[in-house]
Amino acid sequence: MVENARSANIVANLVLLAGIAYILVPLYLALTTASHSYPFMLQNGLVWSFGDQFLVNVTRIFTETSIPVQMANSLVVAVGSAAATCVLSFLSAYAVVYFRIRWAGPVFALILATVMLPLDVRFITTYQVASNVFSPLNAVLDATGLNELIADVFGAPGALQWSILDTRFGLIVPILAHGMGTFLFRQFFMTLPKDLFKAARMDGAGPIRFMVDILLPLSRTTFASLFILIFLTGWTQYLWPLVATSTPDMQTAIVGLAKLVPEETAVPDYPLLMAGAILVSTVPVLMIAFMQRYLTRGLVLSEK
Amino acid sequence: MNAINPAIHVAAASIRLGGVTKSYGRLTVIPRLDVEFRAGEFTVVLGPSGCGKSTLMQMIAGLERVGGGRIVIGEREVQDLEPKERGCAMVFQNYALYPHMTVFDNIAYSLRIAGVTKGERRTRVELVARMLGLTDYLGRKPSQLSGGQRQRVAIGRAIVREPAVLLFDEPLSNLDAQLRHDTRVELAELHRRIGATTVFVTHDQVEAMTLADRILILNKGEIEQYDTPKAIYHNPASVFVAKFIGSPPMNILAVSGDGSVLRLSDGRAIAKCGLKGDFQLGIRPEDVAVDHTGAASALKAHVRYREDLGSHSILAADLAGATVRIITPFGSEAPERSELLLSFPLQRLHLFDAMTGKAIPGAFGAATKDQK
Amino acid sequence: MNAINPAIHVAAASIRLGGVTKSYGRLTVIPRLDVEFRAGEFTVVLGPSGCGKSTLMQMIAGLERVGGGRIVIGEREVQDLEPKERGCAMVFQNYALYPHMTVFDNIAYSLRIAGVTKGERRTRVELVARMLGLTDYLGRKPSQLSGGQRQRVAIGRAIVREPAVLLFDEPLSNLDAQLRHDTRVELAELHRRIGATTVFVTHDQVEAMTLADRILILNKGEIEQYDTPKAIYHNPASVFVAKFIGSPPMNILAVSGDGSVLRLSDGRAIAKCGLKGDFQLGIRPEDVAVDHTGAASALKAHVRYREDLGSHSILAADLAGATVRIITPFGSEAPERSELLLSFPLQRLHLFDAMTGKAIPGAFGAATKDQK
Amino acid sequence: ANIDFWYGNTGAVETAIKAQCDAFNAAQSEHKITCIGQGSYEILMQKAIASYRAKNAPVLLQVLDAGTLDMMLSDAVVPVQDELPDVKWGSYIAGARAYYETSKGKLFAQPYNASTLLFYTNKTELEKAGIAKTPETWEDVIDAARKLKAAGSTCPFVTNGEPWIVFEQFSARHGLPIASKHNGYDGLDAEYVFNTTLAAKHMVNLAEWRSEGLVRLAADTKSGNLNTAFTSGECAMLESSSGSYTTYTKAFEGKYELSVGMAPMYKGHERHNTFVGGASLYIMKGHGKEEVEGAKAFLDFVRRPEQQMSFAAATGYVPVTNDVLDAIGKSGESNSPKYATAAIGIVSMSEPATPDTRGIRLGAYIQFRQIWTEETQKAFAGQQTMQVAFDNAKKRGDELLRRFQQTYKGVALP
Amino acid sequence: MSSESSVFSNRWLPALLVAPLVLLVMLFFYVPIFQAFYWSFFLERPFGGGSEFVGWDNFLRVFADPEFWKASWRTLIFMAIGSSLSVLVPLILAIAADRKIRLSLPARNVLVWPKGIAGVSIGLVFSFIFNPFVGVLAPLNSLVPGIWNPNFDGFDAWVALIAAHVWGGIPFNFVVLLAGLRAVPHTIYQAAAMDGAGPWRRIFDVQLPLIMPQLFVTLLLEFTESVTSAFSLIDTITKGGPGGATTLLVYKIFQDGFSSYDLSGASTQTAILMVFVLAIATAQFALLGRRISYER
Ligand SMILES: Nc1ncnc2c1ncn2[C@@H]1O[C@H](COP(=O)(O)OP(=O)(O)OP(=O)(O)O)[C@@H](O)[C@H]1O
Ligand SMILES: Nc1ncnc2c1ncn2[C@@H]1O[C@H](COP(=O)(O)OP(=O)(O)OP(=O)(O)O)[C@@H](O)[C@H]1O
Ligand SMILES: O=P(O)(O)OC[C@H](O)CO
Ligand SMILES: [Mg+2]
Ligand SMILES: [Mg+2]
Repeated sequence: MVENARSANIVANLVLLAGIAYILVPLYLALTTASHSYPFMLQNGLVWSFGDQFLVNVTRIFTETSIPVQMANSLVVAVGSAAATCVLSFLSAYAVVYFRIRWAGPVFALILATVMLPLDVRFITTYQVASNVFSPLNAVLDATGLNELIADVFGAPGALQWSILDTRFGLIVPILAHGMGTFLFRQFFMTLPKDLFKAARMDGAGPIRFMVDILLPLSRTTFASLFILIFLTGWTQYLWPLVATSTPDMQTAIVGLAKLVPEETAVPDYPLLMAGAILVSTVPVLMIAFMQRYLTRGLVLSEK
Repeated sequence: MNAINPAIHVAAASIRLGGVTKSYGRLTVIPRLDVEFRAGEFTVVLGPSGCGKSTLMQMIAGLERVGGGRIVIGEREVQDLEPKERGCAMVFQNYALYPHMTVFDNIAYSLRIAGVTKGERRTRVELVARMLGLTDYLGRKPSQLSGGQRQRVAIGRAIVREPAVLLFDEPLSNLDAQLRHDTRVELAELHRRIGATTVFVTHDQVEAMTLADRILILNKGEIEQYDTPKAIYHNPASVFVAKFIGSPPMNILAVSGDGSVLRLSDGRAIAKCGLKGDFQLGIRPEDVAVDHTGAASALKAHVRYREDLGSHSILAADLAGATVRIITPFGSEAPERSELLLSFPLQRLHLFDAMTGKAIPGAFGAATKDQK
Repeated sequence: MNAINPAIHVAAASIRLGGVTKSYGRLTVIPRLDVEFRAGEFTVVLGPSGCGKSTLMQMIAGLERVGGGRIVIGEREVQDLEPKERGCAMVFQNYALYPHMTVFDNIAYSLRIAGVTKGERRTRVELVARMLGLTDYLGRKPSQLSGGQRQRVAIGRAIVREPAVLLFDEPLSNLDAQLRHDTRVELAELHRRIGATTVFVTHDQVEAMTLADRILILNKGEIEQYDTPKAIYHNPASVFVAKFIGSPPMNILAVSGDGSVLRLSDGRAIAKCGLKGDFQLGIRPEDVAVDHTGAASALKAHVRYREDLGSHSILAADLAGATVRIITPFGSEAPERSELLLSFPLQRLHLFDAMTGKAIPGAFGAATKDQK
Repeated sequence: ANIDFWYGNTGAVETAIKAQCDAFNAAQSEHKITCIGQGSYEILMQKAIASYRAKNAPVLLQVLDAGTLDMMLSDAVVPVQDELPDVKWGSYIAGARAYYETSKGKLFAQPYNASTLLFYTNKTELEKAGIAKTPETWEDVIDAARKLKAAGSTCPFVTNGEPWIVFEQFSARHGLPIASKHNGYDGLDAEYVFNTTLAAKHMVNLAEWRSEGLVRLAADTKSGNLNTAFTSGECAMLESSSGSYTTYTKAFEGKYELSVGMAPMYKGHERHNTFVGGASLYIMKGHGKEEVEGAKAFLDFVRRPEQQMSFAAATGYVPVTNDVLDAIGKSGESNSPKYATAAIGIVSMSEPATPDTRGIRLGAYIQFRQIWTEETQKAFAGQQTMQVAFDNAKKRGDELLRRFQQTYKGVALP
Repeated sequence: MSSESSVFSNRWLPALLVAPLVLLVMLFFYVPIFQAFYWSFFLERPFGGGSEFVGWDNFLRVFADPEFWKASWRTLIFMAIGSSLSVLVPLILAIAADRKIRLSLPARNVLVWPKGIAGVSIGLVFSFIFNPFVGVLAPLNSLVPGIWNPNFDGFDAWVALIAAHVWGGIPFNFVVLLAGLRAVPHTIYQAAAMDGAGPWRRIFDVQLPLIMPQLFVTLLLEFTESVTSAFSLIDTITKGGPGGATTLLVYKIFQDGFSSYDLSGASTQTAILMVFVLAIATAQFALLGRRISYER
């Protein structure tokens, strides 16, 4: 950094080496394990050398488990939630930043508060909502006595029913109820020169044109980093898809992977599990390795 | 750089502000402004930071609502119109180009919004580009342009709509000295050719002096002086203006008049004058003469330091407790920390009221001291 | 602002660089530099952006390792020492104050590291603070200070250790014009009192001219000229230096000599000279004389435009296809777009080699044209 | 009609269930069943709750044994015996019925995948250590363990310490009450009593034997896993589900000889029946007649002897109607290893019953199992004595029961 | 951005633009939270059909339950140890990676990978690695039998859990902290070097004070997140065991709600957890937030 303090550089190198090892050793062991057969693993345990069963294990993942289908689900969920988050966040941040509205502050606070309580804390009651999206409406109808009225008029009380459990849609929407993206876009918009806005107004652009012609193209990198962030969240989440889906064909790969661990009857087939874990992690890890720039930008921006 | 061709010439319109006021919350930025920018003139607005220059521009442009009063452009009252309906164009300090659009698209954007056909758009953008020497850069993004080129794109974007009024908010402050100089010359040329009524905000005196038909000097939202550069330089209406223009600024000395002469605080007589009372006496550094003849009227001063700038030197001398700066022409030199005899030519003196700082015209005889 | 008291005076040390080189990867920033900054002198390093000024400073300070060669400060060879062992102090462009420490702590930090006792620390910081007029601000954080105050804290931090060498890397470039002027004067004063060998990097000519005992002009890591300000202004060693110093810069015209006169590209004779071949002829804008007498040697030129700066005007005239800028003294005026007769006083002319750009001394008789 | 059936099993059992569903759909065209695995009994139950509240529950639901009371009180299911009054429910062996019927003898759910606890030994290893006869009592087991240890075995007997193995089935076959009111059959105001019975003593013994090196917890073994510890030959004896039988025979093939018997008793105690384990099927309310018909048809289908036989053969679960046993007898394969546990399992479940060995009808029982496991694990780890663990478990369990009672205030036990 | 000149003044358009997100946030964030609080005052039967208002009963019961306190205590300990380690480890790595050394670039890439690896996968890998019989520490057991057994020894289970937690938490905190370090102007380091501060001293005198904002943010998020993010790790590595040693509050809520159908109890604990998380966040803001914002 400043002067070439050898000792400091050596220590720094050692620290990084240890850090890289800390990250890589588990991954490496997962790889070696995945390359052995189950009986071999039972006899030898964890080994540092590679075997020749990797393809076999991967093939087993494809033939014996639902993970391939589930990876498709994960992809749908990850892409879906990332895309939807991008759109919703962009729109709401735009509204909050570029309009003179008195409620902008409160609404933004309302949205941002979602960062504080992750889905994992509220999953039980979220599950109830997901099992009937209209339940709050029904409750309101009941509470206000409107339902009696409806019952009088239509002969039956209004009890709308729409469950999104065990659907990909149901896996996506609760993730969307999150303020991170709005925050990211808002931060980004605030860094844009105000003169850009003024120039566009001078050029005659109204709110929609400004949004589409100027803001949207300029937000590309923010879109990219938010997309990656939410994609990773969507891909790696566990608790919600665990409870919100029932059929293996609806579950995400992460849930499918966890399900490969037998309840209690045998030593888990670690080679198979590791092959699965590797397979399931390839998509996001490749994404990170190639788009790390955007991810870091996303992670950083989100904090400032 | 000299790529300007006569091509666009607009029908300039005057801008009249009548009783315009503006406050932000409790902060009054513009108490009340009445001013007319004449059609086709180049007006430079000058004033310290925060005095309301940008606010003024934005009210004219329609980016900021007026607190009260009327703005008339040409014959139309515009204060309630949208920016795009006012026939103004604006060039921003950092250009505010659309970074994701090519030069062509940047210039064409307002036409696109206005629904101008593609072919027509192309024609007009190309015309402007030729005029500004941007033809070769139409396909580039702003990030691939130099500061000066960006500047010209910003101007192109403004003039492509053939606005009756061109507004510039410190458009040169981001350029380096050389480029600034060149662009300044270009702007003057451009204005001559297009003829749009131009209002130009700057901090830079050289720009103000060289570009303006008239200079409007603002101080806390109020007009200090509105006149030609020459008049502003040579007949400042107030101490504020006198000290604001000129580098180094005008020397101001506290004097008192006894009805026949003005005296410095140490009692020495500095100039003949029939007025009585306390005044501020101003003289520009280049007007103070170093007396080599030893005339009786010359005043002795102690040289504090000297800065040699090659082309000329600046002497700082103590005179009755105040520092007087003197520009000595190239070649003449006074050793540092020496004594000097200074003379103050009567026709170069300015007298200001000690309290209000307002100029007292004709204090030394002639009503104006305009040089030729 | 004039809060400087004589209090600290250090034993200045000379800095000698012998064959110093520096590359970043494949980019050679300093090919080979031999220079001596004399003890107690104030040297300004001037040069275009990227020429290696900061690199030079950092090598002296020990923040950057030399690629090769030796650096001797006083009697010690320091190129392999840690920064703190070199006895240098540095003031950075953005001051680089510790934002989380108070002014006191900022100044005291180096003493704390050096293990100076608390009481001693307090004494010395207070001394420095008094010297720089910072006594009232010792408890503040840098963010609560104005630009000029921060500047002084940075200086205070540098001098509290009583360094034999003071290094400044563009310390004034963040200040506004007024403050810059004041700080410049203060710095000159400060140097006079402390006496540390000072190396000062700047882009600003006025600073260079007014502050320096000597100016070192760097171009691509090599010395273009190293001399007093006066010599640099009046005897530039090359076209590079000539065009680098002066505002507007020296006019440079392509001429060819036939053994008796130098001729412009259009064949007109401009000066007598016994040299043959192609040259570049230089003359400063203030040295071009507007001839009103109609002397035969005068050359006719077409005025392109004129900029009136109040104190003086700059005329730009076409002469044999080149633009010649002329500073006309206050009062004289030529109408724009008119013809002018220009005369080029022989003793004010500079001749440079057409290829190398190096000055050809004595081309017009006298070896130097130093003015008095 | 199109009907849904939710189940919780995974692995081989899931495969067998799916096969049954396919067979059902293939066998008739009137109904179409969709069988949906929920991954585990617990999650299945939670989802059933939510979906029932949201009024889109499946018509057929598999619920584990320990969830029986919750279902009975839920008011969300129709007793199978009410829906299918004509079925000869009496042909279900008593041990399998008792768990799922009301105190008045009405069957609420149709037993489906039934298991019970059995005792397995590695006969080869035992003989090597000079033990000729398969132990039948705990005293025998410990004697054998001592001999095995002397012969160099590091793990004579292994257990995973799960409550249904070492505690519930132990209490049942020794005729010990787990809670008052006949394990809750007679009222929601039952209290746990197991901490005062032989069950507590048994756990103390296990802990002691463990420190003596005669008993190992699965977590102490090389694989850390109950079945592998046995199949690898590391451990010589264990109590385990009848459903594990096929796993063992396959693993032992050619290496060791397996013996299977009823779980050991303490000397001097009369043997009673073991509980039925596994899960049973419920018909949920809120469905149209058509769908209920479909559900009934599926229940009829899986009750058929040949279906039960193939399911038992594929999974090791025990067939639980007498006619199936007859059918196995007639099939000529009654000695086939795939039915080995069927016979012995049914014998075990058919030992004389008492009011305390019908089953467990206690609220929040799954949570109680967790508490029980937690407390005893602490005891095994030496953080407290086993008796304290039991007392704690009782105390915490009683709190659960009271809470449960409060939740169902005013609801009568069917 | 409140200035008139840089905003539009339409009224309905912005409402229309935020509506979709606000609706989702209401439905899937505020309604569930409201529901949790609502249920915590009722005694709910799992299958519905009976719901009795019990006032503060549920809270009293939860507060009287020693298991709740143990789980809360474990949560606190996990927060303290897990969070500080998952900030400290990335901090050390970031300080190292901030130096211009060869490993810095690869490290910056590799250290972000875990972000893409799900808690479940991490849990599986670590449960295998920490398996006492076949894992990396198995040799320890052959030296001193039984010394390492996370299936049995609560302490070992914690070690495994925290190692996995820190592993998964590295990317985010590393990136944020590194960004903070890189934002410190180079000249400040140079100034410190001129003042005589060596690399070690600079860490404490300059770097750490200057990345306080980032440290604060990472700690804040770690604290709030460690409450929940451990779920998938616990579920795959320890299942809350051994002997409940790793049953943190979230896991207990999951168990109570999902295996005991105790909706009221689980909701009550959820409500308490929410208040707790918010309290922690607020306290952090109050204690740390104000002190760390200085402009550069
Ligand atoms: N949106 C706003 N809200 C509140 N105060 C404002 C706003 N815009 C400007 N001001 C204040 O109004 C005054 C005038 O601002 P304005 O931008 O017009 O100054 P200026 O003359 O352009 O200054 P500068 O030379 O620094 O650009 C300043 O005191 C400024 O702080
Ligand atoms: N750490 C570095 N790595 C690579 N190249 C560098 C580094 N530091 C400086 N350079 C290059 O070395 C050259 C000289 O840089 P230096 O900072 O000394 O210029 P300078 O004269 O101070 O310029 P300026 O006036 O813009 O500050 C430049 O081309 C610069 O890009
Ligand atoms: O593993 P199973 O299906 O035999 O069931 C065993 C216990 O009864 C589960 O509660
Ligand atoms: Mg402004
Ligand atoms: Mg530099």
